[in-house]
Parts: sequence; structure tokens; C-alpha cells
Amino acid sequence: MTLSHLATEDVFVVERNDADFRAGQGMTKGLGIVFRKFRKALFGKPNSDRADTEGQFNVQYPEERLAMPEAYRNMPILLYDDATGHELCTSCFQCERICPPQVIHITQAKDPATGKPVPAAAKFVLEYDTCMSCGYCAEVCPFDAIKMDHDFELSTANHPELDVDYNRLLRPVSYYETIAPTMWSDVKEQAMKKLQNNIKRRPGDIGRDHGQKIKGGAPVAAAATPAAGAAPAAAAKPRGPVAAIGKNMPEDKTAKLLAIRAANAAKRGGGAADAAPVAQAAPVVEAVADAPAAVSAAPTGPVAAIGQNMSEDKRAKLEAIRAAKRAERGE
Amino acid sequence: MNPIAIGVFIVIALLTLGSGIMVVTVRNIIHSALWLIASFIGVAALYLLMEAEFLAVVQILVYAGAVSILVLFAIMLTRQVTGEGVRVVFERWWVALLIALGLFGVIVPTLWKHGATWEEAAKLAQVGPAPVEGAANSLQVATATEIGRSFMGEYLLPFEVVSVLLLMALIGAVVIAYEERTRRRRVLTLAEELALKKRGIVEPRDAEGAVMPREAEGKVILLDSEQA
Amino acid sequence: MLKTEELQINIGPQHPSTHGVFRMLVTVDGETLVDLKPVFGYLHRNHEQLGEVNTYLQNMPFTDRLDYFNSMVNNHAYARTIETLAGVEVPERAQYIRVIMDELSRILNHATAMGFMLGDMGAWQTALLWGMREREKILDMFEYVSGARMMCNYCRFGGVVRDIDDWFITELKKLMQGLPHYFDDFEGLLLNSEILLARARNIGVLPKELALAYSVTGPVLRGSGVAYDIRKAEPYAVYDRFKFKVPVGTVGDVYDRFLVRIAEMRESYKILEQALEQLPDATGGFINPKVKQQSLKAPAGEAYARVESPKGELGFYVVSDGSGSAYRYKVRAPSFINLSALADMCKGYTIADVVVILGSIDIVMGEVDR
Amino acid sequence: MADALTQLGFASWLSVLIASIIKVTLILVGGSVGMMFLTWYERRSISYMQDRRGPNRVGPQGLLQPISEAIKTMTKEDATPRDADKIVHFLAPVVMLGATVLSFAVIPWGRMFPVDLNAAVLFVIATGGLHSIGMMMAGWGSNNKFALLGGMRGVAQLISYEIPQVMAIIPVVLMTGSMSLQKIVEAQNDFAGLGWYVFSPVGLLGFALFFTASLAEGERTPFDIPEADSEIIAGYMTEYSGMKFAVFYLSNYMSNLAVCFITATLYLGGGNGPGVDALGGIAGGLLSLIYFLLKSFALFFVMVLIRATVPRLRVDQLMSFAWKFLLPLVLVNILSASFWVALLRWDQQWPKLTEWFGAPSTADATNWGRLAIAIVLTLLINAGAVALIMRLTNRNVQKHLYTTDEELALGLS
Repeated sequence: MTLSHLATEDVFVVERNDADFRAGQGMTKGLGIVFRKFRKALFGKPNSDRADTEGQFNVQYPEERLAMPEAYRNMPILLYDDATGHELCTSCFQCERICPPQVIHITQAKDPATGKPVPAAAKFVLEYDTCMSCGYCAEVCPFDAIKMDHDFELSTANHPELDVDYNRLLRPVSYYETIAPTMWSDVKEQAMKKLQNNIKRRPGDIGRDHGQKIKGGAPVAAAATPAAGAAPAAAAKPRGPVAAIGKNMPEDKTAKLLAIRAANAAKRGGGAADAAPVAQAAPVVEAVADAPAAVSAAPTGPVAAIGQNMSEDKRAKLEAIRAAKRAERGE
Repeated sequence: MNPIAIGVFIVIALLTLGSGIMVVTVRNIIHSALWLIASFIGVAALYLLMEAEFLAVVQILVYAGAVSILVLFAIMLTRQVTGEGVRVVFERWWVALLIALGLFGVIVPTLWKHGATWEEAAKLAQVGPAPVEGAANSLQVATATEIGRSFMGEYLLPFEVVSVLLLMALIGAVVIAYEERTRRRRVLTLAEELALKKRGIVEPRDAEGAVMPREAEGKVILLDSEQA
Repeated sequence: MLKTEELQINIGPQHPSTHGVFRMLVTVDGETLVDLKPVFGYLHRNHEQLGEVNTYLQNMPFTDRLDYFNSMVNNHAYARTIETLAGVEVPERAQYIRVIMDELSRILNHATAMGFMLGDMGAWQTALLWGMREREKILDMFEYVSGARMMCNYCRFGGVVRDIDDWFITELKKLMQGLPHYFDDFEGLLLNSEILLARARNIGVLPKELALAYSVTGPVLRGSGVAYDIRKAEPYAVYDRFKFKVPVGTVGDVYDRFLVRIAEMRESYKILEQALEQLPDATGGFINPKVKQQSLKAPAGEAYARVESPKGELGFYVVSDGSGSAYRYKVRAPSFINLSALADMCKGYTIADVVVILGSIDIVMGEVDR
Repeated sequence: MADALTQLGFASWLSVLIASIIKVTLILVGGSVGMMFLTWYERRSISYMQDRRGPNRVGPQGLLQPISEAIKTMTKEDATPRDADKIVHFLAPVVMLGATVLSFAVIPWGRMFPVDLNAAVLFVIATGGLHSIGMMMAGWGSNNKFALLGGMRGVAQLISYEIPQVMAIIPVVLMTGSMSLQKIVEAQNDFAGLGWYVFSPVGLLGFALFFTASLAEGERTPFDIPEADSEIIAGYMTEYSGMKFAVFYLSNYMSNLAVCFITATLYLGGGNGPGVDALGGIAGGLLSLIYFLLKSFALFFVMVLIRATVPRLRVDQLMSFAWKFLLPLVLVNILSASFWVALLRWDQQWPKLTEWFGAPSTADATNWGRLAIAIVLTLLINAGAVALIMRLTNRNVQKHLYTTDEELALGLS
């Protein structure tokens, strides 16, 4: 009885070889194959070519890392422009609406003078612990402000830390360019054009008051107004890999101290003169944003140093891999 | 006789006797069996001390390794494992005492009369085992060769009688077990059930052996989460 | 007379070989199994209710989490249902891409499933790790196209989210160079191993009639000797353009299921070859650009679409009331239906066989409990 | 060693005591270090078979991994189930380890013999049999159904496989004429140290049978049914954790090591090999130790290879394999061994034959003709027996491949 209306030529019966005489030949063959594998893995060199089925395939993780494909998505991040420090996000709520587990919470910025909404987000909170990394937010964002990060080393002992706010979500555009060059170059022009339009509609420092650092090393807000005195302190909060959070409390404290001093100095009117120590304090954790500056300015902290070296290493390696891949693809 | 040997002997003998006493006084019947094993091993150690290596090894192999395990199996297969309510001393304890005394009365004089003293044994051990031909020497060390020769020569008849007895026990066990197996309830597999039904030989039966209704054919079992 | 006593054992929910949190309440007589009661629901995540709350697009990543080995196939089935419901055209190229992903999923699923089954049998993970090696290679490529290894979220209504490029094609060709070696090694390792034969032949027999009565699908059904494959019976996507055969077993035991899975991997390989050959000629883009993904509204009505998932017939049933989310949403999960036959398949065999039979059904608890 | 100490001026009892303590320490240290090496060796080689790398972080090439694991297990919580029989639960691993260590008392390291017992071969088997007590205690004392199942399975398996194991040794004992391991090693020293028993048909079959039975005794795949992790979690070890579990583990691997050592001694010539006699003295002893360890670890590699390849048997298949496959072959092997011994030494066995056919060769020279006859005869017997048994097994398997009428009839009553 067959249920199917399949033609007989479409069906074949698997061979069971039930009538064969068994004298351990099958087991011997298996032992031979396993021994061959052993020999090849022991004397052959490790490989990761997709055509190979022999040799060792491990990647020794902390030292060796696989190249991440550009499309890789882990957790969402927000982008800001390197040059002006303006965030790309305009709080259009598209991501908040599409997010399947609903972990994105945005508050729109308002013009302090008029009280009208401004195309920028005042608060942006993302619950990393509940995020399912589906990538819809990055997909729907019309301003290319939210993107998926490649950093997956996010483990922490402090669970509330995983409600990530604006300060720790922000990454410069140049960072995203390193991890996903082609994907960014596809949308770059359009995104930047939209950003320029939006900047025009942002009064004062709205849109760049979350501690982002423009090229040259100094936080935007610190040099601008005394009212934004809290900004450097906020900037001192680590916003690189979340893994680094909590490990550099001392640095945090010194940074805050320096920030307060800087604010005081700014009040006294000597803001420009004292910008340097602020810059020194702030970039401790700015590993991702501006590595060379950070290295030169880093006060101490073995933890921070390791973090910096790691990410720098990683970036260099990443770039090398990218280049190799591009060459491979014949570009 | 060096002092070490005496010390070791005393320790082992005390352990053996102590475990023997524990066997009959412990309430938990499994513990009792485990103490019995300890006692067996103590005896084996005593054999080893007497340089009867083969005997010692056989003692471990047969008694500690096999017989005691059979005892344990038998205990575990019975219902009451812990034996909490077991009375340790029975009313007719004096019968057991009499039997034990009788055995003691037979064994000790025999040993006294025919056994070797420590000094003789030590001398013999230093000289080395007696040559094979001198089988008449009753003091020789019990090696495997000697035991084998006496089984096949001097004690052939008792040996064969015991063998036949054991063989009978073996065959009996097989017969009983075989009968058990055929009578044992056999859980039908799905394919067997279906084959039976197809042939119309008999109604398939459920676990208790009751005939299952016909509508079981092609039944679909509703699982918990589906019902909910 | 000697009498044996029945013993009740809980196998699971925390047990090495229940493939997730699954409990089998087993009654044994000695080592022989008298009764088995499967207990599940430990992984219940309210998937179907969520599907009625979410919009159609929002539900796509949740389908990844059903059978987390084959998220590509789950996406495909779900997308097909919504496409049927909303009447969305899918370009040819997108269909080809979907087929390639489905067949890659099938290979990786069977490789690991057989590995896990052999692991349950006691073969110390060798077959499993070889399968894992191939799976990793395939997952790397999934990561390249979709951005994630397991939770791919790759399909969209009317196509897929990202086109496959030359890198993918070259890597796929490389991968396919290696796959036959893997099949050969795998077959040579265990297919004729005397111990495997002793453990698998005539164990867990599910006769044809009962397989149909239980409505099991996939390799379990084909192992029982019913040639039923949705790719042939109701060709979806572009499956009618490929030449491949449907392997079926004769006895319906664990060994037959094992053989059918291996044969299916080889057939999938053939499909991949043909799909790669025909892909350049395929018309259309990777996605239908006319479809409004986020605000897709389906007309009132109902739709059921199914695909041949590696585990069996995976179907989604969606009732729409005209709004942007489903009114009723139901998943026909192959693992769940196949699992319902477990209790009767195991009766009369020993405990050691139970785990092997469970392994040969190839369940994923994410799909069973939903 | 005791003599040397006496010469140094110690009292005789003291020297015996010191020598014993030194020996015991050496055995224990050697056994545990060997076990540690063995776990590393197994994990590394099985990794290579599975295209992985295995432990390579702790120490050079991961050699210190077992030490870190020992520290880990020692610092873990040592849990005892509430309703368990506490004393029995505690003593079970001790008994297991004790039984294993006992067997190391007689195991030779190359040509170094800790104790040369007359019944050494039997002693190893007997101490192996003591494992079943530990298993039973662990299974029963844990008050856990899985543990009890595992314990019962283990005991049944050990008792069943003890029989073919002991009987597989009989040919060796027959050929040597002694049960002392030292004599057995000496007897394999012909042909420039290559006269191993495994090169004779009797020894080859005996080797295969003994090794198979030892796999079962050491609970190695495909006979690791007492601790079948996919069925009964960890068998009798289910309720053990921390140090007690480590002791079980230690005893398991040490007994595997012992099995390898014994097999190498019985069939592969122990420390014999080309060049050992030529060197002599301490250098020869070292060389013999190296040969011995090489042989043993090669055997262990075979165990690992088998573990990486085959699934495990079912309980009933395990039993029928022991009783229906191994046992008949073992018996046939004893028969052919007696033929072998009779042919090679008929002057010692049957003086009548010597009168008729003349005295055979002297002890020094080998009688090649007679050796050839013996080889051919035993080969024929053994090969015939193997073929016959396999044929019967095949027929039996094929008969029971599908549900038969007889089986159905069994279900009817």
C-alpha cells in the first residue's frame, strides 16, 4: 500500500543488506576510517577550507577569531557622525514599532525654547537582555541610524547593565565603516544627506549631547556650554564593549573628578585652556571611537589597557581580513 | 617467625573475626552481606600470609567476587531489603551454638594433630616448596600444581561427585529459568500486535493480558498538551 | 514462582538523551518497557498566541525559534503561508535561493540528527562531531547571507532579505566538493558496523498502517515504507524542476530511518547541484519589491501552506480578519506529531532502545512545545 | 630491595617495612600518574579522530589538564543523597579504588616486578572481580533507580565476562606452565625477544578474546553499559560528585591501565623486545620499561579507537556475546593450546611417544618442523571455530531479524 501518487521512478528503496554475512568487516572499516582521520589530523596542518573534510577545524577562540561577515548581526547600536558628533537617529519610532520583543524605548527630544519636537532622540534605551537580534530595527530605519554591531562579548555579571542607554549605544560612523564597509558605502550618501537636513532642524546641541566625541579627541559638549557640564562625566562612562563595564570603576571615578574640575574651570572662563585634562580623562574608555588618541591619553588601568589593545588588534586584523577578502573577490 | 608477620596476623585475624561477628549481629541484611565479604577477604589475607597464594586468590575470586555477589543479588531480589524488622537472635539460638561448637570441636583437634607448627612452616618456607615427587609430605605449601594433582589423583572421586552435583544444580537452574521465560508476560511490540491482528489469530492484549477492544486499530493517542 | 516487579522511572526532564527538556515516564519490567508516557511542555513559549499578537513580519523571527536547527525552512514555510494568504508573487530567483537554503538545512539537520542518534546509541560523538563540522561550514554561510547562524530570519514576504553573491556561490561549490567525502566517511563509519546493525535492525518498528494512522511525516514515514514527500506530492517553490528521488524503507525500524536520512542527504546534494546550475538563468530579483513588508495586510480568509521540513511536514495555518496580524495562527509541527507515535513504538523494547528510538524520530523540543 | 636495605644495616623487619612502603608508594604514584596521563592521552587522541584539538591550554600541550581537573573535582561539593545509605555510599568508591590498586601489586613494569606472586594472573582477575562489590554498593547505597539499574547491569556484566577472561588466560598458562607473570614474560623471550604469544595462532585468538573480555571488565565502549550515559545517566555513579566521583574515575582508568599492562605482559611479551638482553643491566631494564609502556599505550590506543568508532551494545546482546560467542571460542582455544603444548613438548607429556619417534629437540634449538605442524593445526582449529561460530551467530541474527511466528506465539500465551 502506498499512499503516494508518485511515479515509481521517483522512489527508491534503501538497501538494507540484511542477508550479508557479517564477520566484523563493517566495524573494521569504521576503525580504519577513524584511524585515517586521526592520522590526517595529527600530521596534517589545521585548515578551514570549506572543501576539506580532514584535519583540524578548531578555531582557538580568544587568540584566533573568525572573520565576521558584514551582515552579521548581534546587538543594535546607534551611529553618530564623526565630524560633527551629530546622531543619525531622528526618533522616528520606526524601530520601536517593528521590534518584535519590543525592547526599544525612545523619547523624542524637544526644543527647550519652543517645546516643539526636534528630529533627535533625547533618550534611547535598549534592553540587550531581551533583544532577539532579529535586525528588523536596522532594516526599517530610514535614516540608517541604527545598525547591528559585531561585538558579541557582552557577558556581564551585572544584569541591569544590559538595559543599555544612549551613551553606551552610540558608535561613530567610522566604526561601523570598519565592520561593514560595503554595507555602509551602499547607504552612505543618502544617510549623510538626510543627516545634514536634520542637523538644520536641531537647535543648539540637541542631537549631539550624549557624550560623543568628534575627531580631535575632545567631547563636543565640554567645549561648548557650561550648562552641559555633566556631559564629560557621561562621556566617561564606557561605551565600548559592554564587557568592559564595571571593570574600570577607578577610571570612572577619576574621570568624573576631572570632569567636575573641568566644568568648574569652564565656569571660571578658562574652558579652552583646560580642555586637555578633560580629553585625557574622557578617552580612557573611548577605545573603539578613537584608538590612537585614547592610547596616548590613557592614564592607567591594566583592564582598560587590555581592552584597548584588544580592540585595536581586532580592528587591524579585521581590516586585514577585509582587504584579503576583497582581493579574493577580485575587487 | 618475624614480628611483622605476627603483627599482621593479629590485625587480620581480628578484622576477620570482627566482621564475622558483625555479619550475625547487624540488623540491615545488606550490611550483613557486606560484612561477610569483609570477612572473606580477611580469610584470603590469612591465606596469603601463609603463602598459600593460589588458595588466597581463589578465595577472593570465588567467595568475595562471586558467592557474595550472588548473596547480594538474592537479597536484593527479595522484597524486604533493609530488614529493619529482622530479629537478630532467634529462639533456638542454642541449636546454632551447638552446631558451631561441634564444628569447632572437630576442626581444632584435627589441626592440632596434623597441622604444622609455625616454626616448621617457617623452616619449610625457607627451604622452599617440596619437590613434586615428595607428595607424601603433608606440610607442603599448597600451590596450584599440588592442588591440581590432588584433585586429579587422591581426591578424584569426591571431586567428580561435587562436579556432578554442581552440574545438576546448573541444569536445574537452566530448566527453571527456561520455564520461567516462557511463562513470563511478554510485552508485544507494535509490529507484533499488528501482525497478530492481521492474521486474526487472536485479539491483541494489553499489559495485564486482557483482550483489547477492536477499535484500538489505528488509534491515535491524545497527548497531554493537545487535550488542554 | 519467581515474579518480577514493575519499576517506574522518570527519564528526563534532565537527562542526557531526551534532546531538550522532555520527560518520559517509563514503566519497566526488568529492562523491558511496559509503558511509556511522554510528558512535555517544559519549553512552552506561547508561540501561537504571540503569532496572533504580532504583525505578520514581526512573527518571522519567532518562527526561527521553533525548530532551531532549520530556521531557514521554518521561515520558508511561514513566508509561503503569508504569501498564499496575501497573494504575493515570489520571483524565481528568490525561490531558487530558498530551495538552496532548505536543502542545506536538510543536510545539516540530518547530519546532526544522525550524530545525536548515534551518540544516544553510545558511539562516542565521532559521527556527531563530523556532522557538526559540516554543519558549522553551512552555518558560516548562513551567517554570511542572513547575519545569524541559527536564528536566520532570512525570508521575507515575496523573497528573501539579502541576495546571495559570488562569494556565497564559490564557497557553496567548495562545500559541495567536501560533502561527498563526508557522506562516504559517515556511511563507512557506522552504516555497516555490526554493533549498529544489532542495535538498529528490527528496533522501534513502526508499521506502514500505523505510521499513516499516527499521521507521522518525514523520514519516519518514509522509513516505514510510504513514499510521501511534499516536494513531490505538492511541489512548492521550484521543486518540480529538479530531478531527485524519494528514498523509502521497507521495515520501518530505526535502521530504515537511518538509511533514509543518509539517502536524503545525498538527494539534497543532487538538488543543490541542479539548483546551482539553474540559478543564473532564474528571472527576477531576490525579493518582490512591491510588497510592503512592515505594513502587510492580508485580506480576510485563511491559508495553510506546508513545506517538507527535514523532520516532516511543517505547515502553518493562518486565519486573517483583514488586519495586519493573524486572527488565528497554528503550527503543524512535525516533531510534535511524530513524537505522538513514540509511546507505542517503544513498547516491548528495552530502555536502551527507547533512547535510540527517540533519537531516530529526531525531535526538537522547541517545535514540540512551541 | 629489602636485602639491600639489610646490608645497609637496618634490622630485617625494618628493612622489609621500608621496602614495602617504598614499593607501595611507587605503585600508587605510578598508577595515578599513569591514569592522569591516560585521561590526557585518550582525550587528545579522540579529539584528533574527531577533527578537534582536545585539551591544549593547561601546561604544554594540555598535559597538566588532569591536574587542574583533579583540583576542580576536589573543590567541588561532595553531596550525599538524603535517603542514601551513607556508609555504603561513602565506602563504594573506596572499595573500587582498593580493588584496582591491589591489582597493581603484581603488575610488572617492564622487567621490574613489585611482587612475584605464583598465582599472579589469577590475582589480577580476582581483584578485578572485586569491582563488582563496589559497583553493587554504589548502586544500592545511592538510593536511586538509575544507580541501582547501573549497579545491577555492571555486576551482571562483570560476572559474565570474568569467565571468558579467566579462561582466555588458560592457554597462556598452559604454554608457559606457570601462573607467575615473571615466568610468562621469560617464556616469551625466544627469537631475540620477539617470541611473543600473540604471534602464535593460539595466542592471537587468546589475545583477541582476552582483550575483548577485558574491555567489558574495564567498562569500555562498546561494553560501557553500567555507565551508559544516554540511557541511565551515569549508572551507579549517578549520585556521586566531587572527590568521590573522582575516585571512581581514578579507579576506572587505573583498571584500564592495568588491563593494558596485563594484556601486554601476557600476550605481547611484556618488556621483551629486540635489544633488551643485549643491553642488560639497568639500561636493559629501562629499555624493557620503554617497550612495555609503548605496548601498553598502543593497546590503550586501540581502546580509544574502538571507543571513537562503535556504539555500545544492549544488555541482552552483551550477555549473549559473552556466553554464545566468547565462551565457545575460549574453550576451543584451550583445546588448541593443549594440542600446541602436546606437540611442542611431547617428550614431557608422553614419554611413550618419545620412545617411538625419538627425542625432540633440546631446549636450546627450536624444532622447526614440529613448530610448523603445531601452527598449522592450531590455526586450522581456531579458524574453523571462529568461522563456525560466526556462521551460527549470523544465522541466528538473520533468523531473528524480523518478528517471527515463534515470537508471536510466545506473546499469545
